Formats: sequence, structure tokens, C-alpha cells
Amino acid sequence: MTNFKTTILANQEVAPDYYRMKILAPEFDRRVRPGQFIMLRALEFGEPLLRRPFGVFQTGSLPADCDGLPDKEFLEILYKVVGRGTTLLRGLHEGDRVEVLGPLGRGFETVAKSGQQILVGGGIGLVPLYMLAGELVRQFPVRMLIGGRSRKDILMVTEFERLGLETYVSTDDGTLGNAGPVTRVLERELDRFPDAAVYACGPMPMLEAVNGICAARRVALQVSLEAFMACGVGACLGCVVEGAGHSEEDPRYLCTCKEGPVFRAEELDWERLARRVSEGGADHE
Amino acid sequence: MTNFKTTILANQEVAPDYYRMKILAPEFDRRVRPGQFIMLRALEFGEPLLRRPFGVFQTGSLPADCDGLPDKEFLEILYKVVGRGTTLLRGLHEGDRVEVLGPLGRGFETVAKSGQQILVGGGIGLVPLYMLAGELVRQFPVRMLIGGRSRKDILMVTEFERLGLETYVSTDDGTLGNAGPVTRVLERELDRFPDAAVYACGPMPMLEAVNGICAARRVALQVSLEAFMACGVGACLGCVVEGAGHSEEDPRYLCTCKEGPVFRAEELDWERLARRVSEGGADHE
Amino acid sequence: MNSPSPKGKAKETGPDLSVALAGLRLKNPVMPASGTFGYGEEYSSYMDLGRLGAIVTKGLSLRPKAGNRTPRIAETHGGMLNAIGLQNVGLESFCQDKMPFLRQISTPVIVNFFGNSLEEYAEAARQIDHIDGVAAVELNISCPNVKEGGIVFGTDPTAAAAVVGQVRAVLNKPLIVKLTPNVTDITLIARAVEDAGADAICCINTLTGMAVDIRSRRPQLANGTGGLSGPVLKPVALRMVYQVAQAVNLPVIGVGGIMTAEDALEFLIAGASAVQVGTANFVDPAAMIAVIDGLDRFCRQERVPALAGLIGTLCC
Amino acid sequence: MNSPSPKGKAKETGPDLSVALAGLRLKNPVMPASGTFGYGEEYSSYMDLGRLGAIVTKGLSLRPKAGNRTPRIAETHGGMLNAIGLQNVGLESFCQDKMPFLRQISTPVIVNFFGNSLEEYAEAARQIDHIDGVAAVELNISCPNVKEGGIVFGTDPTAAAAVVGQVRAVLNKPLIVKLTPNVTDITLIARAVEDAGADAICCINTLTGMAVDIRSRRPQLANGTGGLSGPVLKPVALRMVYQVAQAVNLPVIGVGGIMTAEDALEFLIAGASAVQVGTANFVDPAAMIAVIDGLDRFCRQERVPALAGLIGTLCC
Ligand SMILES: Cc1cc2nc3c(=O)[nH]c(=O)nc-3n(C[C@H](O)[C@H](O)[C@H](O)COP(=O)(O)OP(=O)(O)OC[C@H]3O[C@@H](n4cnc5c(N)ncnc54)[C@H](O)[C@@H]3O)c2cc1C
Ligand SMILES: Cc1cc2nc3c(=O)[nH]c(=O)nc-3n(C[C@H](O)[C@H](O)[C@H](O)COP(=O)(O)OP(=O)(O)OC[C@H]3O[C@@H](n4cnc5c(N)ncnc54)[C@H](O)[C@@H]3O)c2cc1C
Ligand SMILES: Cc1cc2nc3c(=O)[nH]c(=O)nc-3n(C[C@H](O)[C@H](O)[C@H](O)COP(=O)(O)O)c2cc1C
Ligand SMILES: Cc1cc2nc3c(=O)[nH]c(=O)nc-3n(C[C@H](O)[C@H](O)[C@H](O)COP(=O)(O)O)c2cc1C
Ligand code: FES
Ligand code: FES
Repeated sequence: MTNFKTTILANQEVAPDYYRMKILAPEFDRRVRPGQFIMLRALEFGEPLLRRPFGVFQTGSLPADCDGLPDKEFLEILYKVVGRGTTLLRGLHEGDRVEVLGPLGRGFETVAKSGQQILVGGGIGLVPLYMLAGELVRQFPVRMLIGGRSRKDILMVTEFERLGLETYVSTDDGTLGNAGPVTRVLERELDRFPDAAVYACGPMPMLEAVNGICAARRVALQVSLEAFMACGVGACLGCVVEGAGHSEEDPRYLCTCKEGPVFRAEELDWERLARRVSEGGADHE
Repeated sequence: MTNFKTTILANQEVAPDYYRMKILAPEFDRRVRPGQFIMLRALEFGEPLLRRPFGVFQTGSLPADCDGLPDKEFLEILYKVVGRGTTLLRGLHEGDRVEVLGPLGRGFETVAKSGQQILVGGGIGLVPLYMLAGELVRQFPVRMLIGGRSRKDILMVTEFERLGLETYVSTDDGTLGNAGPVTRVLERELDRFPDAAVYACGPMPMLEAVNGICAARRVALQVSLEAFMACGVGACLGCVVEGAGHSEEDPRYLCTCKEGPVFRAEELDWERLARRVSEGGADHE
Repeated sequence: MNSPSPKGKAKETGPDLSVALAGLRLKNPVMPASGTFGYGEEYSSYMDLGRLGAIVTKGLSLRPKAGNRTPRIAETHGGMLNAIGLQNVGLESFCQDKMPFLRQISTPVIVNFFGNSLEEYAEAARQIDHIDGVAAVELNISCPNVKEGGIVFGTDPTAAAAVVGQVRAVLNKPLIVKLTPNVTDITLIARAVEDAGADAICCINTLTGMAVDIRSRRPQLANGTGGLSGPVLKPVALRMVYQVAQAVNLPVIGVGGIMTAEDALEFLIAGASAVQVGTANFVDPAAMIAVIDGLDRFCRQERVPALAGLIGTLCC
Repeated sequence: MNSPSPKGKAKETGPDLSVALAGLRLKNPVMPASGTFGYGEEYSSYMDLGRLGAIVTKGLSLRPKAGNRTPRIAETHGGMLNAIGLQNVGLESFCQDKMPFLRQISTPVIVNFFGNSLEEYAEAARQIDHIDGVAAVELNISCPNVKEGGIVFGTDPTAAAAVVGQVRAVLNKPLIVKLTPNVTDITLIARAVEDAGADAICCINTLTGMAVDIRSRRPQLANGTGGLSGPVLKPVALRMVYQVAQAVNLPVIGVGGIMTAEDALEFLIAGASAVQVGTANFVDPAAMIAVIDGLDRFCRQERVPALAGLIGTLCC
């Protein structure tokens, strides 16, 4: 957990409203776990005030220039433009200054013994799954299920395929891959591999459906959640979700930023989660 | 008086902390009078909120590119970096978007019958005198007196000389031109040309001294004032100065933005002006 | 609303933006906030004033008022402080020099005014009531009662009711009362003002604030303190508009930090029947036109046939 | 201040940043605002906590508190709204799980606490008084008196005096009372609190505000309203600190919108003996260190030998 000022190496549109940003981040690679995130802000802008949370898509390094400097280690985020902060990010260029707090939070646990590993990503929710896939594929057979509303919401398929995964795409409107919800593919795959481990990230309704399916089949599930965040370090208590067994009398709040964003499904109170309004990436599919 | 969104053509440092900015402004030339100003803001920045007033240094046009488009008519400002707004301006580049309200206010009157025209500019205060000099020099002999604290505060001497003026430089510390206040040169010149007309812009203490000299000799004086401004159009009453004959019972406030920024010396209440704190370009010499 | 819009092109009728307010029918809910738009004329070259829902004048008093020493304004993060000191030309000069222009504009004129004693308020109201072409008055009660120890009328329910009562007694035109946010419980003031005969409530005036120049160790304003306005005010204004709209049966005009149509919509949904735009006029002289156009666009996009249908629809 | 600074290099002694506060001597006037810094530990990897003038904990209550539903935060122009609902681990767990860490930090620990009745306040104070390693307490009176109809203690001089009196009666440690800005006249509350036995006043808590989602037509916070903090608050906070410092003979802690050393200096000059940094911690976890370093730099540049000499030096 560090906070550092750094510069942007690249900020490219990959699809309408979706951008990839490479940020210079020496030694970040050593410290980050799949599923962790950063809090990012552009320097020299007063507004918006608060940083914005983004999952780490990947880390890597750009070859040195002829100037004899070492390779440029970077971290990369993949973001969708949805509001003030991301609109501002879209306008930034190579060389612009940003400040990064991270890596933050608890990432995915990859303690699975054996068997199929199934990753389910809805829309921009596939971000934290990319590093995870890269790690899992070294040991296990990995299937990547990518869902979205429409063709334009499906990103990075080639990148995932290049990792050597079985990749399945589905769209609600059938404009790419299977027509229908990604959960239908999940059920089909779980029929074939009933003791797979599942990892999911995406809009809340998708996560609920995934949880329903996995719970019914007693399949181990980890989910990555979203929440409005102010501090990112567990200090403000703005980002809490209700944990399993929560009640007014015996509150069991978990900070999405610190005890999450990745949770084992059984740690959460899914009934209350379903009642949350306007948070958790509903707008981000 | 119009309000228009436009783009920056150039933004160059001319001396440490002093910048020239050319702004695309078709047909502005026809409308602006020497001494008028604009209210400027950078688009896509929330902060600072209010526009900033700048005198129009000059207008002109850049030759058309090979693209067959017409010449690019521009207005130019010359500014000193002193705070939040000007720090932001300094960071802008060719192609960045700005919004211009103007030309605003009352400029210089050039109704002199004949004789010597003496212009006195202190520090950044020479800005509104450049267009004025250009206009006067076509009809009259013009002397330009430029003063500043030190060598680094003296700008645009060559530009003024190129207009064909007699130009005299003085600095308080003697690092350029005559050592001493610019008012000493003014007195010398008024000794030679007792019925000259004087035009001045600069920090308040300089203007007071100039007014003292001109009043004693009954020489016609016009001054350009500064004030904090919010609206620039006479609506907020934030920028007022006390006019001659002002009293609590019979208030005679003048809006610097609308009835000024150029005033005939006799229109103002110089005693009250002298008591103003922290306004009027004290920081801008 | 059966007649075709005057400048209307031959296409389908747009959404109905009109609202009712204290007996007036406004073509749209957008008007300037007092003191930020002069007497209208100042902005006439930047827009067609006739497009505004109404025009609200700078605050007027019986006699001309000098206002405060300068500096009168200072910028703060996301807002500004002003201590103009209610400088104005006085009612007489207003009638002579400003009203002839305002009468030509095809939108209701609302005169904002204030006094420093009950008598001053009442006498001003009496005079304004006779001004031809004034559609309604807006009573600014954020002023100290100089005669009675200087307590600000608008911070005390009894004092607020007293001044509203005095004015009501002599006024036939619709009476809008503008509240100060510098109070513990704005609903108490709102109810007192309602009982005393107001026809509408305007909410809110500026929050009192301060800024210090750390080099000179002086307040940045000659007056010491000043009124905070601009985007910073919006959350507080919105909360108070919501509270007041719940507490009284009068229409509420929302004001405080409105910069865009989205901001205006927040106020309408929270319970405002109309909105005023203040500081935004300084940032963009055409801000109100942009707000009106934005409201129209929103209604089309969201298929809202009549904007008035959104008023007070917040679900809590 | 004769002893050489512990980590001191062999150069001239720097300016003296220390301040006195309610019987404590702080190495500098900068501390976190309650609720924005957790229990200290959360930020320990970003700074040397020992450099802070003091540490103020999240607001604690007798028993653990669940807090509000989410969303609990929303961003506004230049600030944020929060409705955390005072979620906290409760005093018992605080003593067991948080104090051992805090005791190791070489700076005074100030415990912020609240209750929902006079009895709760008093019992909490009694317990905190016995906690080893707590240097002072900060009493948050911006809470409703649930037993007595829900009026917020801090908005009424009598209720404020009552709660301060109850706590004073059982507390030996220095007592700081934190005021809410949602009042008509903060000096009335400050004087009542002074008379009831406070040792210092902390000024201010958040302004109540609201934000609306125009698509769903719901408040952005599950709770409806929330507390406004951040840079937007500074002009109001500064004005109130100035007023309170004039009105009472107690030291005042200034809080509200402080982001930089310059902001902190405005508060000190206006009369604050110390400052708290809240929302800025979220924007930059090392904000307080930057403020401390900036104060040091300012003193060197302006040749101020002792920062305390600047307190309350505003010339009006
Ligand atoms: C742990 C975590 C990881 C994330 N990873 C990514 C990622 O890899 N790529 C990506 O594009 N986005 C990611 N998000 C979501 C991202 O943080 C928000 O899209 C972003 O903060 C929006 O900022 P804005 O200023 O553009 O939008 P705003 O103007 O603040 O809001 C616009 C809309 O976005 C929604 N929103 C705003 N902030 C959040 C938030 N913190 N969480 C959920 N919804 C929000 C609101 O519902 C609002 O309607 C992540 C969020 C979290 C909590
Ligand atoms: C009619 C007019 C014409 C002007 N022409 C020029 C010009 O041609 N070139 C130029 O460099 N400057 C000019 N100025 C001054 C210029 O407007 C200010 O320097 C600028 O607004 C400062 O903005 P800032 O955000 O950088 O400073 P801020 O952060 O707002 O303030 C920094 C310091 O600048 C001073 N200051 C701020 N605003 C003003 C103001 N409006 N008037 C006077 N002092 C101010 C304050 O004392 C403060 O200490 C003019 C001002 C007026 C009123
Ligand atoms: C420069 C200025 C002058 C003002 N003058 C008056 C006034 O004369 N009468 C009044 O009732 N309100 C006055 N106000 C308050 C505004 O009408 C409005 O209530 C306040 O600015 C909040 O709105 P805003 O955030 O949109 O500016 C003034 C505000 C400003 C900024
Ligand atoms: C997320 C959050 C939680 C807060 N919790 C508390 C609290 O528990 N007790 C308290 O007295 N003040 C609390 N406050 C108020 C702050 O201590 C401070 O008074 C306020 O935020 C203004 O300062 P700022 O503008 O620097 O943030 C909280 C503020 C925020 C933003
Ligand atoms: S974002 Fe502050 S606690 Fe999680
Ligand atoms: S700047 Fe508004 S009246 Fe001059």
C-alpha cells in the first residue's frame, strides 16, 4: 500500500467509451494480487475531489527507449466513461500526471485444489479477472465467460484467448456470441464440471444470479463487488456491505475497500445486497 | 459585447511568469477599442469558477494555412502568472478551448486636439497602452514611459519602439534604463511638454503619483484601473470604485467593468482610491 | 396551452415547461437570482430576455444605498463570497430609469426589495405595489432590523412573521418571501412566513462565510464576512428546499448553486416549483438559456410531457 | 524548547510549531478530523503517525453502532456528503482492539464520542475517563436527543449546556466540545458550552445537505440527507471559528475544508489554536504531513519564530 505520483504512458480508446490507461508504476507488479484495485486521481485538477477506484487490469513493462533508461514498468487499467471522473480521465494524455493509491483491498484467493476454474465477467467487470486468469491458467484448466448487453460491451476477448483460456461470449441481444444471459452459459458449464470453482465480477443482478446458481450447486464462488468509495483504506466506512448474519442489533459490516472488493460468496448477506440501490456497478454493464 | 467559445492559437512565455496568448477571435478587431478588456475562462475546468479579466494587448491575423481557410483573426493578451486562474492559463496549449466575453468596458478616449501624447505603463499595466499607442501614433507624437521594479518586469520595449514611439524605460533598482520611478521621467517630459495628454495604467501607487503630478499641472489624464470582477458587465456591483463627489449619503459608485476600466482622472475620488486594500494590481507590478 | 408556440416551427409540440407560481403562470421555471442579473439590461445583449420564466431585479430599497467598501468579492473553492452591501439605485430611480426597459420584455418582472426596519419594509412595499409592470415582489428578509438591535429578520420566526405581515397588509401583488439559510431550522421560519400571508417562498439566500488573506492577515472582503454562493451551496439549498416544500403548502422557488439543467431538475424533483440562477450568470452569461434548453431536452428524452409533473416527485 | 529536536540535523533550530490546547502541549496544531482517519491504523502505512499534533478517533459510542444503509457517500462540487450514521465498534472493542496500537504512537490520542441521551453521554464519558493513554476527549453534540423528542443537542444552548455539564461532572480529562454549524448563532452555543465547563471548542462539524439522482428521483444517499464536508465548507467554518474565538475565552480547534497549509493558516489567523483535517485525507493520505511541512515552510519564509504567535492575529 503506497501512494505515488506518476505519469501516464498511454491512454487509448479500445471501444466507444472504453479506454485502456497504462500508468508508470515501478515495482507495482511485485506487490499486486489479482482482484486488487487502485484509487486514482489526476493531478492539477481540483474537480472531482475524490479519487476513483479501478481494478488493476494487468501489469507489464515497456521496453526501454534508446536513452539507456531501464524498462518502464506499468500498471494498466481498463475503464468505462460513465461520469465526471472518468470523463476527465479520458481527456488525459501521455505524460500527464496522476496519483495512485494502491494496490488496495483483498484480491482473489487461488487456493483451489484442482479442477475447472470458471471466470464470469459482465461488461467492465472482466477487468479484475484478467490477472486472475493469467495466474490460474498456469495450473488449471480455465474457462472464461464474458457477458454483456450488446456487442459493443464485449471487450478484450482476444486478450483472454491469448492467455490460453476457453472463452465463451454471450450478449443479451445476441449481437455477439450466444444470445442470452451469461449465466445460462455458466449453468451449462457447471453441468459439465460440477466441482468447478467460480470467480465473478460484474453488475449486481448478474452477481446475484451467479450466486444463486452456485449456492444451489454448492460450488465455491468468489465475487468482486463495487461500491462508492471515499478513502479506499477502511477509514471512512462509506463503502460497506452487509456481511452474512448481519442485523441491526449485531451489525456485521464489511468494507468493500479493505475486507473486499473480493469476497467469498458465503461471507455476504445476499438478501440485503439485492436491496442496495444505485451502487455496485449497475450502470457499468 | 459577445460571448464566444474559441480556441487558443498560441500561448508563449515571454519572460519568467509573463505569457502572451493568441486567441482565435474573428471580427474582434472591428469591435474593440484600445483600453477595453475581456473576461476569459478555460473550458473543461470547473475551477476557478469565475472568469478573469485581461486587457486586450492587440489584435491581428495569422496567414491562412495551405488548407484554403481564411486568415485566422486573433486577439492577444499578455498576462502575468499571479494566482490560481493565471496558473491554469499558463498550462494551456494551442488548440485548447477557452471562452471569451468581450470586448468589455469603456476604452481610452483619443479626442486630444494636438500635441504630445504621453503613455505611462507600470509592469503588466502596459498591456492596454499598446493598442492605444498604435492608434495615437498615426496622428500625434507619442512618448512611451515604461516602468517596473526590476529588469525582469520590463516587457515589450522592442514592440513599442517598432510602433515608432519614443520609448523610455526606468526601473526602481536601475537594472534597466533610468534608475528611479517612472514618474520622475514623466515630470521631466511634462516640463518639456506642459500641455501633453497623459494615459496611464499600472499599480495603484504609481497611478496616484501620476495623478498627483498631472493634477498639479492641470494636464489631462486618463487611467485604466483594476478591480476584482465577477460578472464584467455591470450586474454584480463587485468592482466599483468611488467616483468624484462620493459620500455615504450620496453614493457615486462607478463600475470598473462598465463605466471603466478607463476613467478620466477627474471622475474619480482619489482619496478613497488610495485607501483601497489589496485590489487594483498592487501585486502586478 | 392550445395555441401554437409563437416562433414555433411546423413540428410536433414540445414539452410544456410552464409552471404556476403564486398566481403567475411562467413559461418556464427559470429566472435570475436577485443581485446577479442587475436590472436585466446588463445581460440583454447576451440573450433574448423574453425567453426567461421571469426576471428578478437587484434588491431595492426605499432610498439609494451605497453598499460596502471594496473588496466586495472573493473567490473560494467552487463558489464566491460577496459583500456588496445591497448597493442599489433606490425605488424612485428604479421606476424612472429601469422600469421602462423592463416593461418591454415579455416576461413577468419580480422586484426584490429589503428594508432595515418594519416601517421601511412596509413603505417600500406600498410604493412597489403601485409600479406598473411589476408582476410580483420578492421580500428579502436577510437584513438586520437596525431599529431593534440588529437581529436579522429572517433568523427569527416572530420577526420574520412581523415583517411579512406588515408587507402583506399593504401589498396586493403576489408576495414571495426569500429566506436566509443561516438558521437552525428553516421550516420554523417558513411556517411563520406562510401564516403571515406569503404566497411563495424563495429558498435560499447566501450562507455567511469568510476568507482570510494570510499575508496581510486581513479578511479578503473589506466587510469581514460575506455571502457564499455558487455550486458549493447546492447541497444545502437542496436540503432546505426539500424541507420547506414538506413543511408548507406554498410553492417554493429553489436557488443556490444551480449551474445546469440537471441541477435545476434536482430542485424541481425535491419540491421547487421554479428555480433561480445566480452565480452561474457570471460564469456564463447565457447560463439560464442553457438551463431552459436543457430542461426541454430532458423532458423530450425522458418523455415527460409537462415539466410541472416532476415537481416534488422525490421518493424517499 | 531547549532540547535539540530528536531527529535534528546539525542545522539551526526550525520554527516552533507547537501549540497549547486545553492543558495539552501539541508538537504542532495539525490533527485528523474525527471519522476521516479511522482509528489511526488505517493510515499508518502512509505516514509516521508520530508526526501529527494529535490523533482523533472515529466517533465512539457506548455500544457498537450499525450506521446507515448504503449509499452512504456522494460527491458534490468541491465536497462530499456522508451519512455513515456513526457506525463504530463501541467503546469496549475500541479499548481492546484499537487502543494498544494507538498507545504506541508518540502523540496525544483524543477520543471522539457521542450518545443519544444524557445518560449515554455521561456513561460513555465515565468509561473513557478510565482509558489509559487517552489524552483528551472530544464530545460530538451533533446528535439527536432520542429520549427528548429528537432535537439535536448542539442546536440548542440549553441542551448543549446540559450534555456538557453531565459529561464534565464525570470527566477528569480535558474536554473538547465539537459544535454543529447548522445553527442560527453559533456564539450562543459556544458560550453555553463554555459556561458548562468545556476546556476547548472544536468548530465545525458538517453542514446538512442533500443530493438527488434525477433519473431514479431518489436522494443519492440512502439516508436522504447527509453531512457536507470538504473545501466547500471552508468559508463557513472560518467565519464560525472567527465568531467563536471572539465570543469565548477557550481555545478553538478549526475544522472544515482544510486541504493545504495556507488553509490551516487562515484558521489560525482567524483565531484557531489548532486545526483538524478531514476530507483531505481521502484525497491525499499524506495531506496532514503536507500541511505540517507547509506550516514549517511558511514560518521560515515569513520569519515567524513561533507559529502560536499567529493565532488570532486577524486585523479587521
Ligand atoms: C473496487 C472497484 C473497482 C472498480 N474497477 C473498475 C474498473 O476496472 N473499470 C471501470 O471502468 N470501473 C471500475 N469501477 C467503477 C468506477 O470506480 C466508477 O465507474 C467510477 O468511479 C465512476 O466515476 P465517475 O466520476 O466517472 O462517475 P460519477 O460521476 O461519480 O458517477 C456516474 C455514475 O457511476 C456510478 N458510480 C460512480 N462511482 C461509483 C463507484 N465507486 N462504484 C460504482 N459505481 C459508481 C454512479 O451510479 C453514477 O450514476 C470500480 C469500482 C470499484 C469500487
Ligand atoms: C480590467 C482589467 C484588466 C486586466 N488586464 C490584465 C492584463 O492585461 N494582464 C494581466 O496579467 N493581468 C491583468 N489584469 C489582472 C488580472 O485579471 C489578474 O491578475 C487575474 O485575475 C488574477 O487571477 P488569478 O486567478 O491568477 O489570481 P488569484 O488567485 O485570483 O489572485 C492572486 C492575486 O492576484 C490579485 N488579483 C486577483 N484578481 C484580480 C483582479 N481582478 N484585479 C486585480 N488583482 C487581482 C489578488 O490580489 C491576489 O492576491 C486585469 C484586471 C482588470 C480588472
Ligand atoms: C453578487 C451577488 C449579489 C446578490 N444580491 C442579492 C440581493 O440584492 N438580494 C437578494 O435577495 N439576494 C442577493 N443575492 C443572493 C442571490 O440572489 C442568491 O440567493 C444566491 O447567490 C444563491 O444563488 P447562486 O448560488 O445561484 O448564486 C446576491 C448574490 C450575489 C452573488
Ligand atoms: C466520512 C466522515 C465521517 C465523519 N464522522 C464523524 C464522527 O464520527 N464524529 C464527528 O464528530 N465528526 C465526524 N465527521 C465530521 C468531520 O470530523 C469534520 O468535522 C468534517 O468532515 C469537516 O471537515 P473537513 O471539511 O476537513 O472534512 C465525519 C466526516 C466525514 C466526511
Ligand atoms: S472507501 Fe472508505 S472505508 Fe472503504
Ligand atoms: S464585475 Fe460585476 S459589476 Fe463589474
